[in-house]
Amino acid sequence: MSASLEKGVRVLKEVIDAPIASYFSSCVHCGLCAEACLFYTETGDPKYTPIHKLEPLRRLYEQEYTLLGRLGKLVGLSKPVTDDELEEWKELVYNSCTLCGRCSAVCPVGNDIVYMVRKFREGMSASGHAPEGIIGAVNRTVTIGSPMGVKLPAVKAQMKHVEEDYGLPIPLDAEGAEYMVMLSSMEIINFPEYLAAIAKIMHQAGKTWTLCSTAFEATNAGMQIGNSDLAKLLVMRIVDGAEKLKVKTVISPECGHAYTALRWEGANLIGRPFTFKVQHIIEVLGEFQEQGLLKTEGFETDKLTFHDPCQLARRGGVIKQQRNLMNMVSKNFVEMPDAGYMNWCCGGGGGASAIEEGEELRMEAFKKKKSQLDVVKPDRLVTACANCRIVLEEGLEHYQMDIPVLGLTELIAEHIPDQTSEKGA
Amino acid sequence: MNDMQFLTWVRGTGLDIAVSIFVLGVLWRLFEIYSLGRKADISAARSVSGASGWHTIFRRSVPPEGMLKRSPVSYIGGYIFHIGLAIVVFLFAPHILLIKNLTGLSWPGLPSQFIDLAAVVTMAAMVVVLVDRINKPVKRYLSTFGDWFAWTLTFLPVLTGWMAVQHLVLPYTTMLALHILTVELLLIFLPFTKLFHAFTVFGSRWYIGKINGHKGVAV
Amino acid sequence: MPLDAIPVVVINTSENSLAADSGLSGNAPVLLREIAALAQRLLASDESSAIDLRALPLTPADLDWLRETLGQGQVVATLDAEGESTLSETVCPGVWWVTHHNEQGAVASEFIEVTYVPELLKAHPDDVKIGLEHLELLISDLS
Amino acid sequence: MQGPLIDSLARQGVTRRTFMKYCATLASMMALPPAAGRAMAEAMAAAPAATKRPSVIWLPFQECTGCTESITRSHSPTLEGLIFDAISLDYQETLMAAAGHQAEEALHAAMKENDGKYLLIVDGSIPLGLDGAYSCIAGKSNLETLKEVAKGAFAIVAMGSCAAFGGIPKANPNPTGAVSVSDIIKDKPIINIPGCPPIPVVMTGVLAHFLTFGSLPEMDNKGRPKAFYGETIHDRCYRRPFYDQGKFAKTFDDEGARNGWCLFELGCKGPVTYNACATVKWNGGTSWPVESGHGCLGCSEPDFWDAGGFYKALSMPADPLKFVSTAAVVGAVAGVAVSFANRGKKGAAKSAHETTTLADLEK
Repeated sequence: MSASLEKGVRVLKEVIDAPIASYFSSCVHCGLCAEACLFYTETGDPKYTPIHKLEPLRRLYEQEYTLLGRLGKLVGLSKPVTDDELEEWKELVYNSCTLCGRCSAVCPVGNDIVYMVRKFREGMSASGHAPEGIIGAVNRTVTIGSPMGVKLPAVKAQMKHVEEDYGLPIPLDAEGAEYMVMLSSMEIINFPEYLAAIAKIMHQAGKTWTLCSTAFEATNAGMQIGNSDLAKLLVMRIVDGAEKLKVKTVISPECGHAYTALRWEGANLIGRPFTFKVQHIIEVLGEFQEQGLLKTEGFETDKLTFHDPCQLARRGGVIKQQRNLMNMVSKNFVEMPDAGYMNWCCGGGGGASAIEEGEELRMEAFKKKKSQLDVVKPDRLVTACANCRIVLEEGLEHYQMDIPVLGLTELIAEHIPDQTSEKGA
Repeated sequence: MNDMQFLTWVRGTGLDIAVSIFVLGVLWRLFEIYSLGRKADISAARSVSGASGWHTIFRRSVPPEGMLKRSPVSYIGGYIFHIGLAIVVFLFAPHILLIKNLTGLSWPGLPSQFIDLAAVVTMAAMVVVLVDRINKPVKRYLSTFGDWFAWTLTFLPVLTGWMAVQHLVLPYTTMLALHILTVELLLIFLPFTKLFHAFTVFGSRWYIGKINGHKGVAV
Repeated sequence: MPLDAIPVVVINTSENSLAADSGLSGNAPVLLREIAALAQRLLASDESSAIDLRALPLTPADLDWLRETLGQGQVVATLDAEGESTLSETVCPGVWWVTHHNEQGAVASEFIEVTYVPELLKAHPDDVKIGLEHLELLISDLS
Repeated sequence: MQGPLIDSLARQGVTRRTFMKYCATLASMMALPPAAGRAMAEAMAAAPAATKRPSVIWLPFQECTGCTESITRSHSPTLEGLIFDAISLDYQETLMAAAGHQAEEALHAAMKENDGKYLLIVDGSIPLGLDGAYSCIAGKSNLETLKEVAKGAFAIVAMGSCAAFGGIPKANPNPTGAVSVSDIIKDKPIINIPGCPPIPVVMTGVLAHFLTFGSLPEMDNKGRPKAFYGETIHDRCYRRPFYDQGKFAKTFDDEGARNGWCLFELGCKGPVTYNACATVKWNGGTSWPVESGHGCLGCSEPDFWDAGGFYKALSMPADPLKFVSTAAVVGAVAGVAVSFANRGKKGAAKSAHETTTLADLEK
């Protein structure tokens, strides 16, 4: 119970760096970032302009780190940041921002707006202005081990199911395995097919792999709320697990933010490079495909389209692999407009899906995805992020669109020939 | 003060002051901004050809897919007035003469009729983007005094320069002095307004390019 | 170095007789109206006046044009006073062209005077007195 | 039109008509309306003669004698010279026959005799560097001499740009620390007659005024007689019409130059220079710089030597990089100072960091 404005300001002073200073000095108020943000395009409300979501941070930067800003604060030209203001900005910084990075992608002066929102959240959370929903998720992740409250027994139950259903072993805490597979709690609860798919794929590729009993949850609510200390704590669990099991590669599950947290923020959070490699499952599949370790049979014939998770594609650089994989198993794969690097967010990333009071806005923003889908009119929608999947399902239901959503890994696994016979051999 | 003394002042003392404040301000601001530093990214980099800070510095000049359609005025108007300003500032013979005087560097200029046209087109584009700023809800919402001020600072030198060349309204000498004065105001305020993006745009683009390049995202 | 090596370019200035190149500024014709106005004033109120040609932006060609246009009247008076001065009436009686040369022969000042008789030509009563004294001296010498 | 001056002129063979002609010309030169010439002639001719000719002391300081040359070239036998005859030039090193102690005696005698009434003419600037040691006369620095002689003067005429504004000795980097008369003397009327050299008739015009009215003529804000410095060279230049029409010579040998077009773009400083060259001309009215095809250097304006180059058009900046290195250093220092302050602040925030726990997320 110690969050305070003072603490928030201090944290912001800590995280403001040269890129932020450069970005604020470069902004010409052209408003192009608004055109890239689905919360603006679907509501038409200018307060959702991405750069505007950073207004308190901008003022704080100027007041603390520029001579003129300090002067302005002294003579009262520039008003200090207040608790009330931050509370008002909560909606802008969390509910209406999924850290999707489209604004950063279009800014003509090159401002990485998401980079700044991520840092601004440090101050928002430290000053007690993070939304209850995300605080709850963080709480559960830290205390229970996963944002949805999933504990190891639940995982073990899943493992048992899969082993029984598919006849494939699910290794746990196998030291020296090549891959350590992470899960997101959504997959544990809602999409158990994922675990089965991994088992099939790994088996076919002939790779050793394992789950880790102390680090099975990959999602990082600490990063979503914007608190590096807590995010570090969560990353550290995975690092400890991976180092304990001496694995070569940790596979981030079909979850965008888990990937960003582990792949790009992880080493920086713990302050040292990892001793292992981090890959998204799609990257691994891509690699297997390239090396001929992934063999599929048969094709889907209905019309499929692919929703790129922002953190995987735009913010993660994995764009080609999912397309190659889609074409491997589908005869009728059609791209949505803006697909790939400029794909539109599902509207629930960055922790936004955990905010109950943001649901209405989320549904409003989903109209963007709806319009994309309306162009393609797919029979099914494939993605590679469990969170996207949930949000997409909610949205599709809300707009009464009958389009099933499935994970790419499962889709691939479905086309892997039955291996039970081989197992006996 | 008659117009000639005015001219003498603006091209002498006035310009000394303006150029000095400009240089002082630019250095000060650059130090102020970039000395804040940043932490090195120690996550394992994924290198991809074409993804780097330098690539982005150039690539960001081109609108991303689909954006041109969403905000044509910003892009087309922006292109025209930026390029127009560059033409008028750097390819007008008297300006080249001035640069040659200062630095010894010289290059061929464009015919004055062309510069004249460029100035008119530039001003027209600037008026269009101003109207756009007034009309578009987002732009109006984002606009502060600084935006109107910066627009005025940029517009006046073009207007006065063009009027001086065209011998409009005021005698050449007075108009020329006003032209130099407005350029001086521009120089003085550039480091302290959003116009400073003329410098930081390269830093900002480089940073975002560097951050994305680290992840193997070519932007 | 032989002098032949120096390129000599002959420029025939007489060919440049177009109005734009003749050195005319266009300010001279305007003066005619002013002179006319001054002449009217002389008739109406007996007031003499003068125009200082040096105080006006006139090129040498303008002056030539004006001199030629006003023409030469019947009277020309010359005054020998530390350099020659000429006071000549133009074809318009009452309009005088007054040129003061210095001892080097250069024009020191130049006026157009609009008057019946230029002041400078009239003898001053004091000088007339001196002249009278001189006359009396001459007469007394006769006896 | 009776009076001692006209009588004394008459004795020297100058007729009334000659004097009237001179006054008409003088009026024209002083940009006075023609009618003023006659009025001036009458007033000057009728001026009551002092029982004694007014005493004038001429002190030369850091100068090139160009000013004296200018005056003396026209001294005799012109009418300006006649005006000079109306004064008693009691001390002028270049012209006087006396030398050494005799000269000094003449100076002190004149000062004593005419205390509070003599007119002091100064040409040359006054060096302040090394306690004035750069220029000394009779063992005294110019500074000392000026202060001493100025004390008893009725008024001071600063003759030439050096005395009026510091002139060439003051040009960058001003090694002698040269200053003008008005920089030193604050309690006497000073009339500046700048020019390098000044026009002789300006000198005589001022003297004529002094003789006629016993006072100094009306001056502008730079202490120059308005009659001669009231308008710019440009205002009264016979090439002005070409300027107004936008016809400029671009080089000294192009067609524009041959046609006598405006020399503005070749660096003519006429538009910003107040002087009477365009009307009075030089060398007995023979010609003047612009008429000879060269732009005005602006020699009668303060700091003309450092105004950015004689051949640089007025539309070109004079010397914008003058303080650039200083500004760059100041900017860099300010920037570095701010950087240190910022890094300190950031460091302090960092070291004050308390690791957030779950409880810290709530207020």
